[in-house]
Parts: sequence; structure tokens; C-alpha cells
Amino acid sequence: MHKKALAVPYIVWMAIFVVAPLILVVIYAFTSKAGAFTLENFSGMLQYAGIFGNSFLLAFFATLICLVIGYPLAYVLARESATVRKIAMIFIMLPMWMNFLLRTYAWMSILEDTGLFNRLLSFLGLPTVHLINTNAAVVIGMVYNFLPFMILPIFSVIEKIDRSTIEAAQDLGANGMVVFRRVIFPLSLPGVLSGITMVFIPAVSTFVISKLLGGGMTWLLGDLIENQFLGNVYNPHLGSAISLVMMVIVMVCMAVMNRFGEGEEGAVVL
Amino acid sequence: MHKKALAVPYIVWMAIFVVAPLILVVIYAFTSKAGAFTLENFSGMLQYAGIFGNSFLLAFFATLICLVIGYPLAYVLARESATVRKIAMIFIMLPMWMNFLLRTYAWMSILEDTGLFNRLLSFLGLPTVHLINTNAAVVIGMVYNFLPFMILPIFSVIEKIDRSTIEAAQDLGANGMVVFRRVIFPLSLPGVLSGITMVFIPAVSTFVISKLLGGGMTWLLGDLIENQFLGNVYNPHLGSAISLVMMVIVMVCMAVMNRFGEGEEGAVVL
Amino acid sequence: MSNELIRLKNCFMAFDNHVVLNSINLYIKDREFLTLLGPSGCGKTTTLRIIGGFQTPTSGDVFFDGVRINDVPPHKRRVNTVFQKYALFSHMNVFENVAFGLRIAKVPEDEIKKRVTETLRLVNLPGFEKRSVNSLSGGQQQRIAIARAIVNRPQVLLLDEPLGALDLKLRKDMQIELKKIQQQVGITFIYVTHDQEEALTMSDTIVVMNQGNIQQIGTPTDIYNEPKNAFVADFIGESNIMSGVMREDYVVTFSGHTFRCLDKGFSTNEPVDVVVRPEDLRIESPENGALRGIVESVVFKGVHYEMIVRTPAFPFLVQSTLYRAVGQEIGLSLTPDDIHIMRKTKQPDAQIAPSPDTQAASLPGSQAEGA
Amino acid sequence: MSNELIRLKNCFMAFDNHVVLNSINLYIKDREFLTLLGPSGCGKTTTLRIIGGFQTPTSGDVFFDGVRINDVPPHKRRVNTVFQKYALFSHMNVFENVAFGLRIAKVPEDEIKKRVTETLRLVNLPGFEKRSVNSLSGGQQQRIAIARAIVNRPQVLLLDEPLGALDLKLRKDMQIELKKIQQQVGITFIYVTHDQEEALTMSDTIVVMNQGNIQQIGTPTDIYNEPKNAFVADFIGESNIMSGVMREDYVVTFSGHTFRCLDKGFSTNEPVDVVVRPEDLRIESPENGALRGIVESVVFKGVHYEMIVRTPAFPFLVQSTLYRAVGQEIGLSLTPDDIHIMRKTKQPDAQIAPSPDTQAASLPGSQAEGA
Repeated sequence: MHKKALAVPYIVWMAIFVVAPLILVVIYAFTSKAGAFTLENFSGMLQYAGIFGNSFLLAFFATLICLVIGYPLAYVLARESATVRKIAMIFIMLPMWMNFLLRTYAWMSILEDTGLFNRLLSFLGLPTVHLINTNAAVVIGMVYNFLPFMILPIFSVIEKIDRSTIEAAQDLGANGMVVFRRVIFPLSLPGVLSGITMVFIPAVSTFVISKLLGGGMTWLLGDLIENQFLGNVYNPHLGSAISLVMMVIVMVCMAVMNRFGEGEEGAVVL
Repeated sequence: MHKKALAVPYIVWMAIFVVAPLILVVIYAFTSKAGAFTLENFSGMLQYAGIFGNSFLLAFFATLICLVIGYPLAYVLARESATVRKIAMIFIMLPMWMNFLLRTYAWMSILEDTGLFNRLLSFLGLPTVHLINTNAAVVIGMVYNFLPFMILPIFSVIEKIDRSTIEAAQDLGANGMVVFRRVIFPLSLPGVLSGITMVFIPAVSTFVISKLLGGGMTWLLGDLIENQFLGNVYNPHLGSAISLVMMVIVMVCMAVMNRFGEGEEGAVVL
Repeated sequence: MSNELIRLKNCFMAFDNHVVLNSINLYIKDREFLTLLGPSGCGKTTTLRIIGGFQTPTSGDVFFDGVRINDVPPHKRRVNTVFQKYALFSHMNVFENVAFGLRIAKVPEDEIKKRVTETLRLVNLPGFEKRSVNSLSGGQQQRIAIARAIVNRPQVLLLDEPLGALDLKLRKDMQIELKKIQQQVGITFIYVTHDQEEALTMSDTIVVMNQGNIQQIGTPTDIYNEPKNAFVADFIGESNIMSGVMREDYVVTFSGHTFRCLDKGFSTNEPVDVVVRPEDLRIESPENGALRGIVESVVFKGVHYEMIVRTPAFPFLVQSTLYRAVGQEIGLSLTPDDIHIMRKTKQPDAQIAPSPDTQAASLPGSQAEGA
Repeated sequence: MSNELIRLKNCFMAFDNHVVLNSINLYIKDREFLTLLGPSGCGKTTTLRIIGGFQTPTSGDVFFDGVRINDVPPHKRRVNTVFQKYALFSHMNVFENVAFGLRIAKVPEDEIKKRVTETLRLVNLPGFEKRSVNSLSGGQQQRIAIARAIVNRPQVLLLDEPLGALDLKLRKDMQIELKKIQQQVGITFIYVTHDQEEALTMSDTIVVMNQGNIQQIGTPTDIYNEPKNAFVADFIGESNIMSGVMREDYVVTFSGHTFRCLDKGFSTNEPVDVVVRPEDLRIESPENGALRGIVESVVFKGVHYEMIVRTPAFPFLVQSTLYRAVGQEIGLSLTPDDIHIMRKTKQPDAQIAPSPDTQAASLPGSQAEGA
């Protein structure tokens, strides 16, 4: 009992530590540089509609590709032996140990017009493609950087599905495809939802990737926000407002998706 | 059986996708701008010894503080009801939904000489402190940004400790302190180790935090690397070499720590 | 009263408006083997946890050696527990698990070594000191859990369905061994189980519980031969339980016949429950039996056959070493002391369980589809 | 042979050089209730999984209705399984769980509805359609698992220790109900258990297994009354198992005495195992008994008392409705047909289990410390 009494002020203190900066951001967003209350930071938001649209679209595609690549991988791995799983996990986590800038830069030199990828295409006798400084390159960068966040939650949910549940479905006449569609996939939905969340959120607000791989051609929200804090414009009030709006949109997206996920099986974004 | 046959090329392909950029980084580190093999990128490394030292020191302190704050919180939360746990988790994850730049910027304005923190101190009749643009501010920023990565793994390990194991220890005469020291803490070590890893690695290579909160006074490894890729110097070869050295040092640190963790209980870095 | 060790006085316990223990009163004597017996959810484990100090009763008192211990935390009670799922410390080897309590009590190292070795021998696992607890079989883990508790020489050992996870054969061996250990160390055992055979085999005293109430306290023979109500009779062994009417002292009518019995003190024509044990019904020729019926099913049980004999009023369960074929007409006889009369109690809501007689469902179809 | 449904021929199975099934041969008749009985790790579950198609034997063949089905995957076998831990689909309600197999077979919707409703009535859970499976009790989940399997009208139902997780009382009720369901739907049941009483109660045929070998196949009465070897005798019921010597046909010496028996065909002075069931030993006055001993312990078991009677050569387990006090000297008598003679087999390595006679450990000390 007295343990709880100790815990309460501690939790309150932590809440302040966590929430204070958030409140500050809200205050920033609703004040001018002079410190007076204003809605001006939001009223000018429409001019960034293109950047918002672009950011969400690219993040959406990156998330989708992560899901399409990551789900089968997670599924296959979860059924492997403990040794294979362990080795595969090391591989998947390996890039995370390397500086974010560095691994994105590596992709830059892979995707260049005379880079590794195009050289491979030429070698195979295929026509080369222009990728660097396009949205495609940005999406590839996002997929590479955020894929582990899609694989891990899906993997850990599928891994926990009781083997006998799958055997029961087979026993009742379900072939591989039906077992997957009617049992494994519905049971893995929580992992899919958390994977989508964990990829989509950082993808929406990344700025390094678009700078390096997009060549600054298409501005994304991350670039816009960075410019307000670190760049020449320096307007943290506008930066806060943009961030807030982005947060709200993301939260609405996630809420809608979770609602779908709880409904009929298979009604998820797939 | 035929499922495995399908899985193999898929896994191989994924491995290439994951590993190719890493190999590229290694190649970069060992080549000059002209593309010839060279060790020059490493030979000049000693001049950055101060930056290396500083980075690892700050990351170490940030990790230590995260552990000291995060462990009790994870411990207290894991023993709460499901509802409290859920709410607390939302709070802990909340800052992650907000742009990284934004939340770091918020700390900037909290720690300023005339910021929220000093105003609170004045209000309480205490002398104000100079924090902004010091190493202390950088550490605070790191703690704020990476604390969730410490709490989550510890929380999930403690949550899984069987209630009856703790009751068995009490039953055998252990009071709260002894139960913790002899049972809960040893059983939570895997979570502690993964928490330390997940905080230390990004802390070593962060660059935004030191820029905003450190005011560029002390350069950290992240800043140094960023400067090679995004800054005026633009020397990806040197950047790759620095990153590689950093990675190797981090891996050695983690390996040593894991070795300790597997040894005697309590022999961990604490 | 002289050797009373533990007393529960009006212990009441409720979670979320759900009554778990309904003001139970119970005392436990020093060095006895007492079993709390009942179906899941009857409150037996809660009672054990109150004695162990892991739960505090909502109201009521717990006394140990005459001292009220409601507020004494578990680590200060001279009671040790063997948990249902062993609850061994997976990060320690067998030796450290068993030595845990001794180390906390700051027993000298050589004394610890001596006592752990002795206790491992007592539970038949000598030489297991260095093993990892995760490498042990279920039965071995169980014995380490017992060793870890008794090495501290507690005054009372609490055991929460300790044999539930074991195979039948191993369970029977462990029953004998537990009883032997109790006699050797000479301490009080409080044992929780839902297995009436386990209770009969090991206990000095059985406490039958149902839905938070104590139904009966007594020796195994008391409980089996003189069950206080229909619940106890049913739970403690297979029984034929029928409604009957006490005509007068020593005369009861049930199943359409009137019998002499040994019970008195009921009002005239008082409705009662009548219990007849299946092994007390003797098979006769149809003419000689007090009851007459058709054998409906026969099951071989090893020692005896178990038959359902349908009489016009009631299907009797009969256990006999004699075999009678299905469809045969037989007579059943019983003596006055085979008839157990009980006052009607409000029948506790049974958990939804199959009742063979209400089963009238038809098949979901015949086997028509081809292979 | 005419109604043989399943045949295992020389089925051999090994994992990592560990032999799980040692070339077993077995056939199963249509509509019989066959039980695979044995201790954990004896290969009974592996045998079931081979029939279900979840494992393929390392060598040997499986035939179903005369057709070799080694390579037929589980979803194409006309066999359904009730899994040990139910394995219900937690993301579906009761109706969808039961309807799963029918939906896959593309049965029309109204037919599905009808059959699910009928089957839920058959397992005594009518009206449970909309319930979440997670809200059900263990016994209810068990019955949904059965419903989910039998609704598909398989030719064979495989049951893998389906009652292991239930309370004793519920288990006994479910035993009766399972047998009744089997008779109603009229299909083959292959049942795996380690509980010999369950096996005796329900089975038409029992297959006793140990360490990957079939020890004996027979009806419950065969297995109980004529166990083929000491393992079966010990596993299928409590037994006194002694070493003895066949002097000549119909004459055996054990426990220091020579007895008439009904067995012949052994060589002169061949060492044999002698099994005497505890209920076959009759208590006499010391002068009248063939054996004479001291009552060492008495346990009340409900229907009978269980005593250990120590004779000079052997401690006999005796079950009797007569009570004899500890320390009393009594005689034991037995008739020739109570003596079961078995050829010596290499005794399978027993799991480490307590042997009451080798227990010589002393106490870890007296209860000295203060409260």
C-alpha cells in the first residue's frame, strides 16, 4: 500500500516531464513571435497543402511497400527454427546500428544515374532508370530505414500464434491459403496495425531522406518543419503549428485504421 | 517443404537489400574521393579523439539517467492494473508522435536562461542556472527523446515475471528490498540490457539535439558525421570511416556489457 | 484447543461484489494434515492464500498460535508455501533455489550446505544441486519446490494443488511421498485440492468447501460415510442422490419404495435428500431385490464393474464385482445403514455440466458424405 | 479384417537420434473406441499425430480404408482432431468456430446453421452461438472443440488428452458424455490418455504403450486381468509385482512361499514376474493365511481401505473393505487365479520416481527456531 503512495508523486512528476514540452508546443503554435495569442500560424497553412499531400502520399506508399515486403518475411521467419530466427533478426537489425545519415547516403550512391543499381541493370542488358532525386528514391529510402519497424511487431505476433491453432484449421479442411486467410492473418492484425503505425509516423516527418535522396526537389513536411527550426526561415511558431496539424492528421488516420482493424476480418487497409 | 524452397531466394534477396548498403559504406571508408583504396580516412581519425570521447561520455550519462529514471517507472507500471498501464503507455509514447525537432526545440525554450525552468526556480526563490548550450542540456534532450526506448523493454520483461515467483520469494522470508534485489532485478536483466542498447546507440550518433540544445558549442560525433554528408565539408569517405569506427566501438561496448550481464547477478554496469 | 495452531474467525472475502469466502470459521491443529477440498472457485485457494499472507480478508481475523496475524506480511510468517506451478527461481540452480530462504535467514554457509543436501535427499533428488531448474521434469520441479519450502523448517506448509500438473502415476507416488515427508518432518500441512481421492488418501482432516462456504469438516471416514448434505456426498464419491420423504423416525420413502433407515429427528413427511453409495447396492435376483431394474450400461473399471440400473423411478449407479449383461433384469438390495438421509439444502448452482438425463439431442445427421 | 479402418504398418519415428516410435503395428476397426494409453513420452501422441497427418513417420506406412495416406495432408483426411489445449480460434465466436469446417467444405448457409445448432445441442451447449470463446470455462471450451470436430461428420475423431485440463468431477462427467457422443454419432474414436481409469471406462480397445513400443493391445478386461508384462500390470492398476521362479507347470515360488497357479509352458526354474492385484489378497487370521505379515499403514480410500502389509519377504499392498489397525498381525490368502505370471522383460528405465523402500534420508533437523 505504502508503495503506491510513493509511486503517485513519481508518476505525476514523470507526467509533467513528458507533457510540459507538449504543452509548450501548443502554446508556441498559438502565439506570434511577440508572444501574443494568434491563429495566424494556422491561417497560412493552406499554402502548404501540396507539401502535406505529398508527404502523406509518400509515407503511405512507403508504409504499403514495407507491409508487402515485411509481412511475408515476418511470416516466414516466425516459422523458422530458433537459430535461423536469431540470425535473421541480427541481419534485420544490422542497419539500425549504422548511422541514419550514413545508410541513407549509401542508398544515394546506389540509386545514382551511374550508381550500383543502374550499373547492374546495364550489366543485365536492361535500360537504366533515373531514380535519384525522384519521389521513388525517397520512398526506397523510407522503406529501407523503416522496414525493421514493420517486420518486428508482425513477427512477434505471428511467433506467438499457437501452432495447434493452425493445425486445428488444417485438420478442419483448410489448405495453406485458407489457413492463412482465415486464421493466421486475422490473428496477426494487431502486429500489422502496430507495424503500420511505427512506419507511417516517422515516414511522414522524415527530412534527411528527402534531402539526400530527393535532392530537395520535392519538399516534404519534415523539410518544411526543419526549415522553421534549423533553417534560414527560423519560425518555431509556424513550425509548431505545422507539426500540430500533422500530428492531428496522423492520429485521425491511425484511429480510422484501428477502427477498421477491429471490424470484420480482412477489412484492414490491405 | 516446397514452402521453404520459395522462402530461400526471398531471404537471400532481402539479405542483399539489407547488406548491400553496408558493404558500400565499408567500400567508401576505404577509398579516396578518386575511388582508389586508401587508409587515409582512418589515419586522420586521432584528431577527432576529443569528439569521440565527448560523444561516448554524454551518451553514457544519458543512458545511465534513462536507466535510473526508467527502471523504477517500468517497475511501478508493470505492477499496476491494466487500465493504468495502458494510460501510462499512451503518455510515454505521446512525445514519439511529435516531430523529433519539435520536441527538442521545446526543451530549448524550457532550458533557456529566461526559460520555463529558470522562471520556476526564480518563482521558488532559488538561484537560476545556466543550462542551455551546455552538455547538461544535451544530456537532458537525449534523456527526453530516448527514455521510452529504455522503459518499454524493461517494462515488458518485468510484466512477464510470474507473480507467484515474487510471492514465493516473500514466502521464503524476503522483504520488498530483497525480493527486488534477488529475484526481480536478476530476472529483468535482459530488458535492462536491451534498453541500454536502444538508448546508447542513437544517443551516440544524434546530431539535432546537440545542435539545438548544445548550441554547437561541443561537437558530437553526429554533428561531425552530418557535416561530412550534409554540411559544407562534404566528404562521405571520411564520414563513412568515422561511422565505421563509431559502430565498432559501440559493438565492443555492447558485447562487453552483455558478457557482464550473463555473469554474476548484479554485476551489470549499474 | 490445546494444540490449535491456526484459526480463521468469520473470514469474509469479496472481490468486485463477488463473495469468495462467506464468513468461514476454521481451526487447524498442530501437526495435522488438513485438506481443503472443493471444485474450482469454491474459495479453497483463497483460504490458503489468507493463511500464507498473500491476501487479507475483507473482514474477519486470522490467528496463528493465538496471535492475530491479519497484518503480518508473508515474509514474517512462519509458514511456507508450495505453489501450484512450482514458482521456482529460473535464474538460480537447484542449490540456490533450495538455499534461498536460508540465505535470507543468514544461516551460516556450511549449515546451508548441510541442510540443502539433507533436504534434497529427503525429496529423493540427491546430487541435483548444480542442475538448472529449467532442465528438470515436472515431478522433479515439484520436489524442488517442496524442498525449498521445508528446508526452512516452517511450522506450517501450505500446498496449493501441488500435484495438479503431474501424470496420474507420478501423482499417486507423490501422494505417498508427501504423506511420508509430513510424518518425517512432523509439521502441519494444509493442502488444497479438487481431487477427492487425493484428499481421502492423505488427510487427517478434510474441509469440504463450495461457493465460499464450508460444507463439512471431518476425518476422511466421517466425510465419506456421513456426508452432511447432497453436495458433499456427490463431491466426495460417486453417489445416487434422490429426493425422498421421511415418513416417521427410521422410515423413509424414496424411489417409489419405503425403507427402514437409521435416521430420526425429522418432522413427519419432511422432504429429504437420500444418498446411496453405488458400492452399497447389492445385486440380487429380480425376485429378491428391494428394487428391480434393467441393466442399461456396464463399464469395466478394473477392480469392479460399474452399471447403470434403470428402475421405474431412478437410474441407479451400481458398483459390483459381479458382471451383469446390458438388458438383463436384476434386483438390488440395501440395508438400513446403506441409506444416508440429509436435510434438504438450497442446492448450490452447479456449474454448467452435462446431466445425462436431460440429453435429448439428436445427431447432427448421419454419415453420408463420401471419403 | 472386414471392418478395419486404419492400419499402421512398421511405423518408425525418430527425432535427433531419439527413437519415438519403434516400428509399431496397429489396426483400428471402424466405429470402435480405441485408447492409446501410456506415460508421457511413450509415443502415444506421436501415433495420434501420424494418423491426423501432422507428422509423417520416418519409415513405415499408414493406411486408411486400405489406401496408403502417408503423403495425404491433414486437410484432405476424413479425420478430425480434438486438441489437448482446445486450440479454438480466439478471433471467432462459438458459432464461427463450430462452422469453420463446414464453411471450408462450402456447405450451404442454412445447412450450416442447422448443423451447428444441432451439434451445440449434442454437446449440451445450446444457445452459445454468439458467445466469445474466450469467455467460456475450460469444460465449455472443451465441448466447443468437440463440437467443432464432430460437426464435420468425420469417419474418425482423434482426441489428444482432451480432459487433462479439467477438474476431476468434470472429467468424470465428460468421460460419460464422450462415450455417449461416440455411440450417438457412431464413428471411430482414437483417444490418447495417461489416465488408466479413463482408458478402462471408455474404451472398446486399449493399446498400452511405453517408450515407443506397444506393450499390449486388448479389451479393458483383457488388459486388467491378463496383463502381458510387469509394466502393463503396474500401469493399468495398483499391483504387487515380485520376482518369482516357475518350479514346474502350475507351480510358482515367490515371496518365500510356493503356490499353485494356472500358468504353464515355462521352463523349469525359469525366473518370472509375479503380479498380484491388491484387491485379490484376502485378509484372514494369521493362522489361516498363506502369507503372514504386519499392517504397516492404513489409508481410507472411500470404497475400501488400502493397507501395506509387510511380510518377511515383501511389503504387500492390500485393498479390502475390512479395517485392520496398524501393527496388527494378519494373514493373507490368495487363490491360483489371483496369481498372474509373466515372462521377464528388460525393465524399461523408469522415470526417476520415489521408491518408498529406498528412502533412508534423515530429517534436515528438528524444529528448533522460535516463531
